[in-house]
Amino acid sequence: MDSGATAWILTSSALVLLMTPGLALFYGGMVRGKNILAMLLKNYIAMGVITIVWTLIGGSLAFGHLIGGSALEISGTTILGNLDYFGLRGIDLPGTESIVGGIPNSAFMMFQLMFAIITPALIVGAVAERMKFGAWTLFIILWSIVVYVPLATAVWGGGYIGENLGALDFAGGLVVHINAGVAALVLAIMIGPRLGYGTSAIRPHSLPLTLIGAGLLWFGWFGFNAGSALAADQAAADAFMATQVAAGTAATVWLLVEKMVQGHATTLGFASGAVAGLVAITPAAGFVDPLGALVIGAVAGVVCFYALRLKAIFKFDDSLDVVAVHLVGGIIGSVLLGVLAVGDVAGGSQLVKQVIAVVITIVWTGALTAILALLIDKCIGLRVTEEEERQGLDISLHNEQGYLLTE
Amino acid sequence: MDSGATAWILTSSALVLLMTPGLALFYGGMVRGKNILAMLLKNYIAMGVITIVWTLIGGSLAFGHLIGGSALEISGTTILGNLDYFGLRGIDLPGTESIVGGIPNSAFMMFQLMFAIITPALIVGAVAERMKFGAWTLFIILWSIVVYVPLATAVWGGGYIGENLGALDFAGGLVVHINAGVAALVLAIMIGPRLGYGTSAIRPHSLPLTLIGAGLLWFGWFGFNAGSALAADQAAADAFMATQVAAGTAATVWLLVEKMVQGHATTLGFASGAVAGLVAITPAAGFVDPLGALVIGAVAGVVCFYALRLKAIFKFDDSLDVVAVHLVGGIIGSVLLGVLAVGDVAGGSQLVKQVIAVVITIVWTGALTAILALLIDKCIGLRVTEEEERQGLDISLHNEQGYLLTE
Amino acid sequence: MDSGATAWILTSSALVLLMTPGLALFYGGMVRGKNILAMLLKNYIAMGVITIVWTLIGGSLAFGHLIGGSALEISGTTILGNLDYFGLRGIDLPGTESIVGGIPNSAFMMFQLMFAIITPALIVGAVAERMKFGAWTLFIILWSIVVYVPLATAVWGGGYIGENLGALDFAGGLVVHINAGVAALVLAIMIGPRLGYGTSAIRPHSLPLTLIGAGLLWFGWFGFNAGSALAADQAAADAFMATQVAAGTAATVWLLVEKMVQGHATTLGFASGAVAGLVAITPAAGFVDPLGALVIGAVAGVVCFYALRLKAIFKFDDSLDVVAVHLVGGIIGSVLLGVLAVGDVAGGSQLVKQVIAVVITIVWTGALTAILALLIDKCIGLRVTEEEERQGLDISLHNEQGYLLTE
Amino acid sequence: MKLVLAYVNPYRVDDIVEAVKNTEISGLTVVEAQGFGRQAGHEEIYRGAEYEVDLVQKVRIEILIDDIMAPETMSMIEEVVHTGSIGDGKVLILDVEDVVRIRTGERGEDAV
Amino acid sequence: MKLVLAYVNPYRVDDIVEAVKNTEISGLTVVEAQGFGRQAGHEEIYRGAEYEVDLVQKVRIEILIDDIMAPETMSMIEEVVHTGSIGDGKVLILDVEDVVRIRTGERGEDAV
Amino acid sequence: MKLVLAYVNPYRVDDIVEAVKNTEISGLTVVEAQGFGRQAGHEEIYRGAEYEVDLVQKVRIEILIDDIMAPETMSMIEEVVHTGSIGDGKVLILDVEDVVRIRTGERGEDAV
Ligand SMILES: Nc1ncnc2c1ncn2[C@@H]1O[C@H](COP(=O)(O)OP(=O)(O)O)[C@@H](O)[C@H]1O
Ligand SMILES: Nc1ncnc2c1ncn2[C@@H]1O[C@H](COP(=O)(O)OP(=O)(O)O)[C@@H](O)[C@H]1O
Ligand SMILES: Nc1ncnc2c1ncn2[C@@H]1O[C@H](COP(=O)(O)OP(=O)(O)O)[C@@H](O)[C@H]1O
Repeated sequence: MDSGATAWILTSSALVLLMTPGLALFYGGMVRGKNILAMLLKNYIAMGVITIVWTLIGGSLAFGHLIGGSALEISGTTILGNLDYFGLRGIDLPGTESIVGGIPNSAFMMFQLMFAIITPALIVGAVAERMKFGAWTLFIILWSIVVYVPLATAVWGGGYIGENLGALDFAGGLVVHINAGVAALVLAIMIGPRLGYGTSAIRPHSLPLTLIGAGLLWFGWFGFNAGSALAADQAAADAFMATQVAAGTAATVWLLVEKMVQGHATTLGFASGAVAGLVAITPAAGFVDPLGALVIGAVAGVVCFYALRLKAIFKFDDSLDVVAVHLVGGIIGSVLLGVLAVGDVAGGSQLVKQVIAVVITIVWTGALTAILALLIDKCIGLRVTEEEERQGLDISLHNEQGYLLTE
Repeated sequence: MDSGATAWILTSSALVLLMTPGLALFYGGMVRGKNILAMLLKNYIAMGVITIVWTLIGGSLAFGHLIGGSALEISGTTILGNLDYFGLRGIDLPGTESIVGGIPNSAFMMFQLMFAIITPALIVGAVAERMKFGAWTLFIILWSIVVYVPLATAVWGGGYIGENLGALDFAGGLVVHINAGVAALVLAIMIGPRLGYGTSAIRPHSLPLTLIGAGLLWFGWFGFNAGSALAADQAAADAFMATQVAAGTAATVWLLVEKMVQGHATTLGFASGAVAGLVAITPAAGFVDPLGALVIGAVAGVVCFYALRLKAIFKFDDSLDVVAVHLVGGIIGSVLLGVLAVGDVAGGSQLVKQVIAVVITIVWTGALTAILALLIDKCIGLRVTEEEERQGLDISLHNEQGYLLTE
Repeated sequence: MDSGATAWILTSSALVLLMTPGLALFYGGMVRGKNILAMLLKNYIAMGVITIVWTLIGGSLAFGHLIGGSALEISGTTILGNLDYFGLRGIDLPGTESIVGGIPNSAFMMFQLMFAIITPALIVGAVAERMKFGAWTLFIILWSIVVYVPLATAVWGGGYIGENLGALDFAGGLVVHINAGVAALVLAIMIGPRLGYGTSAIRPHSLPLTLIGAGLLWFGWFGFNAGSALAADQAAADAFMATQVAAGTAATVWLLVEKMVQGHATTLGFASGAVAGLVAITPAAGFVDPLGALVIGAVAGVVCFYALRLKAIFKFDDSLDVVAVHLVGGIIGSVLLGVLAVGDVAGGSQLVKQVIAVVITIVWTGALTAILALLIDKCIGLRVTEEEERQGLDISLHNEQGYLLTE
Repeated sequence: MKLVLAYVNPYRVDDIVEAVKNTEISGLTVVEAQGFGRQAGHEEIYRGAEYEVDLVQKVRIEILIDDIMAPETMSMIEEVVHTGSIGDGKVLILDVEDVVRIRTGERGEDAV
Repeated sequence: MKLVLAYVNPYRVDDIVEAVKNTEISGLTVVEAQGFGRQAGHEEIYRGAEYEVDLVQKVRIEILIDDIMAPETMSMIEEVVHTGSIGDGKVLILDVEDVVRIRTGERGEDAV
Repeated sequence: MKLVLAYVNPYRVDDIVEAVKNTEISGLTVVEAQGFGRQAGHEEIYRGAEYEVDLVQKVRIEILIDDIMAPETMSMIEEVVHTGSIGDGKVLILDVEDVVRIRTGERGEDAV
């Protein structure tokens, strides 16, 4: 047991857990005041139900085969783990294998759980201000089992993408960001635009909340990326450095572009740029040097900014721009790492592998998310009524009010 | 010296410190806007005065005997430590004993200080919106010396409950939550209900604040529970896992019950459930496996929800439900651990020991808190005037206003 | 490689990064609602541009000579590092020297970067509600290269103050707080007071924001100070303890003085006192015992409180009191450590060295900041127009609104 | 029709709504306000800087009512709110020339 | 001159502003408000404690207008806002005795 | 009695309160508002989406005054607030039929 590594992974797990409240605030500030609580709860609920799902079956399904015993394989390719560790019971008993040398399996499982929590939470930006709470909760439970877990196995659990194809994903470009971004795109299209979208001014009700959220996200992201080294060593420190450089660069570049194109540098622009940079560096954090990170950050700052226009062009209401930031940002990082990686992983064919991995992820998630959403829509409906949407989801769904300042 | 363990305890200490601001926001969002600052300050002040009290005498009184020298004993039972380490001076000098192998005594003392800070802060929810600031400050200073310190010695300092009785309290079910919960009950009864309690709608003024607070609490609680392993090892990772599982489960279960009983799942419900789960798992975090944690979380989610009704039944105004969440939650965890503990500590008689420990804590804290509160009430009065209460404590006590948005 | 030390430095780096959002909120709550976003962004932007500056040249200039190769020297005194590590490339390659034994150079560089970020951010309190965004951004870029980096080398990079003079600065009394405080004083004088300063009531628009910020600052400061031990050992634990004791004491003492002098203890007073204590203990955290920290905290609580009056006496509008808190607080700690240090560094002549170091810092920063500010003022102007100032900087500079609560 | 306008302390809102429910008054509208009057302002001190704060948190309550009930509505508010201390506030009556209920299109007294 | 006063649902503001832009009306002022009327209040439950919440979020829109245009302004709002459901709100007309435009010093109808 | 109503820029509140203190006016009430008028709205862009923002932050100030002092109160506000730039705002006078001071029960002019 390496106590330093264990300390760092526990710390990182806590940091990644904090990202979900951070995300909730980041998103929450951007919706109208009448929907703030509904937005917060659709994020927080992931900390509830995904914890249960992961503990009962998700963790074991995704990584059970790394602890001991067999996996579901198709012609030699690992597809899914086993259910031997139902309830995460006995994962560190004598006789089990250590998934990562030096740290307890329970630490690894908790670190991974935090990723499983935030990924569906990321999606909710696309359906802000109009999705039912029950439908959302059901969706993320099913999605995390059907879409997320198999992808995690494929990339990090010795499955096709990571092992057979040999694509790289340091901290979740494929598993987290492209995955969430594609699901967001599908949901946004299927649920349709908000009432008044495109005609009336639907503006952020509290950018200070969004900025608090951005700060917590940035902070937590060090756990996300540097924690993904799964040790407290040179690799962790380098991933930390790449993360900071990409975030700072993307935020700055976004502001510059904004200033040039629109005339004003904005607070929301800084926050958006920072997150775009953090997303883009995620798959690459362990593979690039600081100048590589700077390039990835700069590209993310420009490209994600312009990607905001996609939703106007293709006429879908991805309300809080999950596609432009997470899907596009995730692709940027996953692909550029094929070009910019240094050391062992540098090499001509890596780029091709990365592109293939991105395509697989998009197809996988796109198809399954659509089916899931369709099913849920048929059974219980995805969307609130017009009346509920107008009144605001806080009162109509949760019977609460965000702010009461009379007394 | 184990640098990994030291890193983790320092990190955990910082995390637990953050819980007090987190608690302040959690509570602060639930009061009316005119009392927000008074609520924040009544929490923050604990970070001030308890730090001084603990540094000067509290730390030495509670644990001085573990560093070196003798304790106050009654017929062989350790009652209290010594004052040899006044000002926490010399606690790591050559010749002192190490309280916990591998980490400096100063790290242990700081970790413990953070517990001594948040415990009285928890109480304040019961007297929200009506207690004098000076009386509150005086109360927590005295309470921390008279009630908290001896209990900490009794449970964690080789005293009666931990050593002689053999009851277990991994991270503060007795010392922190039941202790604070009983004090809250006593104070709520003694200070009486708020003006307008039961007749007019006294609603939370900013649930987003409460949710920020809940996020920070959850985050910090990893330090609280996993830090209580006092090392960065398997036990810490397991406690981390139990914490996450119980929190997520309790929050989810609370929402389910709420939905079934009241018709709506609420944001405040999620936050309340999460905290209830965190409270309940606290005494047990190091002793149960994930399924045990899940059971504890589920029980806390249901029972604490129904325990909210106690205050209506018994007609006391425990304004922010410290009793339902901390007293009841703490009892749930402390008792259930007697049933659900795995490994060495499992065994028939443990349940009895746990119940006895709970009863001792309730009697100890109940009696002493009542005396203290009575004394302070006689000397300087516990409660603000009606006029001050109506005007709001922010202006009447602190001469400040929480929000000013005209310009 | 010491994995525990590395874990702690990565954690500390993340904690110090979080201080800048914390500071943004701390400051942001104190301005009027129409300037909240402009205040947040002037803090956050440091996380953008300083990251780029430091990565490209700052880090190498400040500490490149400690990794390998030569420094710029004047008659044997190190003045500045080299540019061999442009882009922080190759700082951990075989053949490089380790700056701090046990941790990667990249971890050290990131830890230092976070200090380089927050230092200019501290300054912005002095020019709140009236400085142009472009001018501010340009200012901090230049200031960090011209003023900050050489001072960091002089104190921590084997330069004059630390090595030749032998002055002590554990975590940034000189480099961070006095440095920022002097720059704040110069800028406040040069940019002139806000419209309506002294005549109309310019009050904090959201003290809850300020208190959230204070909480995050306190939390992050453990990384700042205890991280400055650059290891997870006794020294780190002691610095942690000193930090907590000074913060708690200063906050308490500030409230007491406030109560006696002005009649009310305030929330803003607690937050201000805590920060003053944290500032004052910064240079001394590794050198004093808890009682020494208590004295430093108490002195900071009283003296910084009275130092608020300086701006009225000398008639400059240091809007958020950077001078009273950071300049005065930094001097208190830097000087008192000459008296209160225990162990090796205790000794008569240390006080003299400390005073000389303070004077050098004040002169250095004062002169260069004035020149820089003058240059920028001539080229692009420091201050917004009266019309923009009246309208509020959020709309006039950033074309955004902080709060929109109609719907 | 008349518009009865009251400037009162915020913690009175509940009381007034409660009282209104027991009458035939069809509704009311509340607006947050800040008031300055005989009630002494206070001095707030933020970090040593003293500000004379003249504006006190108040609410402005508006009740649309037919001519006949206007005086008793005024008295009702007076009664509910009266404590005798400075800052109790004021009640005004304005004349309303026309009213329409949007939902039904009813006008005049019918729309009240 | 008249002051046309409307209590309507918050999400109507954009519609009204849009409609006003297509007329000769020179401007309007919006104030956040909370209303109580026929629209049923709802019960909110915070941690098990039930509160009858009578006040619903509304806005109060004020349009200063010359005498002739007052009725059509009233109708315009009625038209834009009408859905037929409870809570649509009310429009009132008050008489205004005098007006001055601060910028120019114009008075009366010229200042509208 | 009259109710003098002014829509002005928020940073004018302090000036008006200050000016009122030097007169015999007994008080005033301030309400936050958003205004639309000749003052050009501006375009805000949030993440690339452009919104025409017509509403500008304003305040609405209300002063209850006896008949005689109404015109000079109007002029006083005009004077204090006037800058000559668009957005300075408007002052209106409404007639008030009756007033009561809740604390004392005084009515009419005595209650002002
Ligand atoms: N002349 C006035 N014009 C408008 N509002 C007023 C006026 N005088 C008082 N008010 C409102 O009434 C409130 C209470 O008035 P105040 O003079 O303080 O107490 P009281 O009415 O009990 O004598 C004030 O805060 C203000 O909102
Ligand atoms: N008598 C009244 N005085 C003042 N405002 C009223 C009155 N009646 C209704 N209102 C306002 O109009 C709003 C809508 O009224 P309500 O009776 O609920 O619906 P409707 O007007 O469609 O019948 C209320 O929320 C309130 O703001
Ligand atoms: N017809 C109107 N009805 C109600 N309020 C108005 C009207 N016209 C202007 N206002 C208010 O007066 C403010 C200033 O008006 P505006 O036309 O922009 O400038 P000015 O009065 O200087 O010409 C507006 O923001 C609005 O609050």
